[in-house]
Amino acid sequence: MASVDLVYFAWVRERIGKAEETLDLPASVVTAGDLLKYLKMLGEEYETALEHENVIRVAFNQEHVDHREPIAGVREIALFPPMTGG
Amino acid sequence: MASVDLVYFAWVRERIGKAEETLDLPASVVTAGDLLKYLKMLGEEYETALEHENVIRVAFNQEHVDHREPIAGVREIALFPPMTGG
Amino acid sequence: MSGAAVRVRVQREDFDLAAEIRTISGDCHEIGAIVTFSGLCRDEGGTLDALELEHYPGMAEAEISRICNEAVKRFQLQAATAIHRYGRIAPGENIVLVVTASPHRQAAFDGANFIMDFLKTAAPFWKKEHGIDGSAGGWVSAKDADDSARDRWTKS
Amino acid sequence: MSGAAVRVRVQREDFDLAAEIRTISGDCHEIGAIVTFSGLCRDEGGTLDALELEHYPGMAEAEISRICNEAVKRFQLQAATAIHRYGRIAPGENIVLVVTASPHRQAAFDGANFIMDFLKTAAPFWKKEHGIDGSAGGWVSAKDADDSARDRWTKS
Repeated sequence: MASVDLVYFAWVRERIGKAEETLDLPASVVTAGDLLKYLKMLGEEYETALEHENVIRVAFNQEHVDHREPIAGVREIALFPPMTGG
Repeated sequence: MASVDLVYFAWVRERIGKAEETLDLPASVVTAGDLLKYLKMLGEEYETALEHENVIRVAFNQEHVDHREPIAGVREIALFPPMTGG
Repeated sequence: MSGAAVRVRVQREDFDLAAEIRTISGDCHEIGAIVTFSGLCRDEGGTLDALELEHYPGMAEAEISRICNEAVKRFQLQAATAIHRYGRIAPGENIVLVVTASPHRQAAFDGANFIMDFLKTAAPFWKKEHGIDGSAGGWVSAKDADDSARDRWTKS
Repeated sequence: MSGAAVRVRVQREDFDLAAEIRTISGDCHEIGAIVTFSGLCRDEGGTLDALELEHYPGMAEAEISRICNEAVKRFQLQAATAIHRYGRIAPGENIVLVVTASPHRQAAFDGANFIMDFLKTAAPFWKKEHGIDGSAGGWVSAKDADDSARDRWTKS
């Protein structure tokens, strides 16, 4: 079990109902995409927040990554909607 | 004979040796291009200034015009090199 | 360009555009062109009370720095500054500032344009609208047009 | 855009970029983007003492106004300001300022870019270089690259 800090922003944060948490991930969670599927099993709030998986952006250690990116060794994972700054 | 104010800028002004003058143009001077050819007959300084006719820019009443533009009715004619502002 | 200065800040308070230009142009007399872009909060026909800007602290600065460094390299800029605000921002107020400097005008224009396109689509900021009727109008949706604007830099 | 403000000045003294932005953005809260372009005098590797800028009084203002009005129409700008200096200008000093405002960023960028391209090739200004060795280095030649930059706006 790997322990990882999760941080959420914007409507992902609002729907999950918290800004951050630390989770122990089972060995079956290998990629960012696996993580999304795993979180959706943790409760309705995750299911709602992550319903449209393909629009959810993922950052590992504060860098954008693809959903296929392996999590191994990552300390901080962020999940958030498409960005609307500028 | 039409009387017209001529104004010169940059190296056209320097080579002709004056910034402005008023000339009576003969009826044979119909277009801007005719004017350039006419001026070149007035002396060596004009000949030097207007040697490369195609690079000389012409403005009638403070608007850019083509060398084929007819002079009739124009009050002020400016001759100058390609612009280098900005 | 070696020695090009990249300055990035993420802050709640407003910025001083003139001061940022002075910082860039102060000592260097080889700068021929400075372009600035200011992004302002529109009042959306009088319906908007304020925008609330959320950001990802740490990553916001890191991502904007990556974008500015890429622009400096790609357009041979002498300097690039980017400042992005967060928190509550009222109509007419500044949201973002980008300043680029170059010996030549097109590079300065392109650099600022490039930075803005990537800042819109890659910097971790999110806007929420608050209406004058007291409603929290919800999160602003990302625009396909912004993705297209970004993607033109990778064509050919 | 009807009611769009075009402001043009040709002057010897320096300008205040921040003040020009304030003038434009002061009352209008529908502006989303403001782009500024400042053209500065480069010191050309330390060889230049100053530029001397000659202009055609009257036509300079008229031509810049024509260019700005065309940009306002073409890019639907909310405002366009252009200030061009003349006289002796030392390295590091400002030569020209363009400010454009629009609801959207690309129009503001394109408007300022367009104005600069035409200002370079159509506004009646001429630069003469004075070297630090006391020489009057002669008149700056017009660049083909500037004509090309202008011509891209007329391609289909």
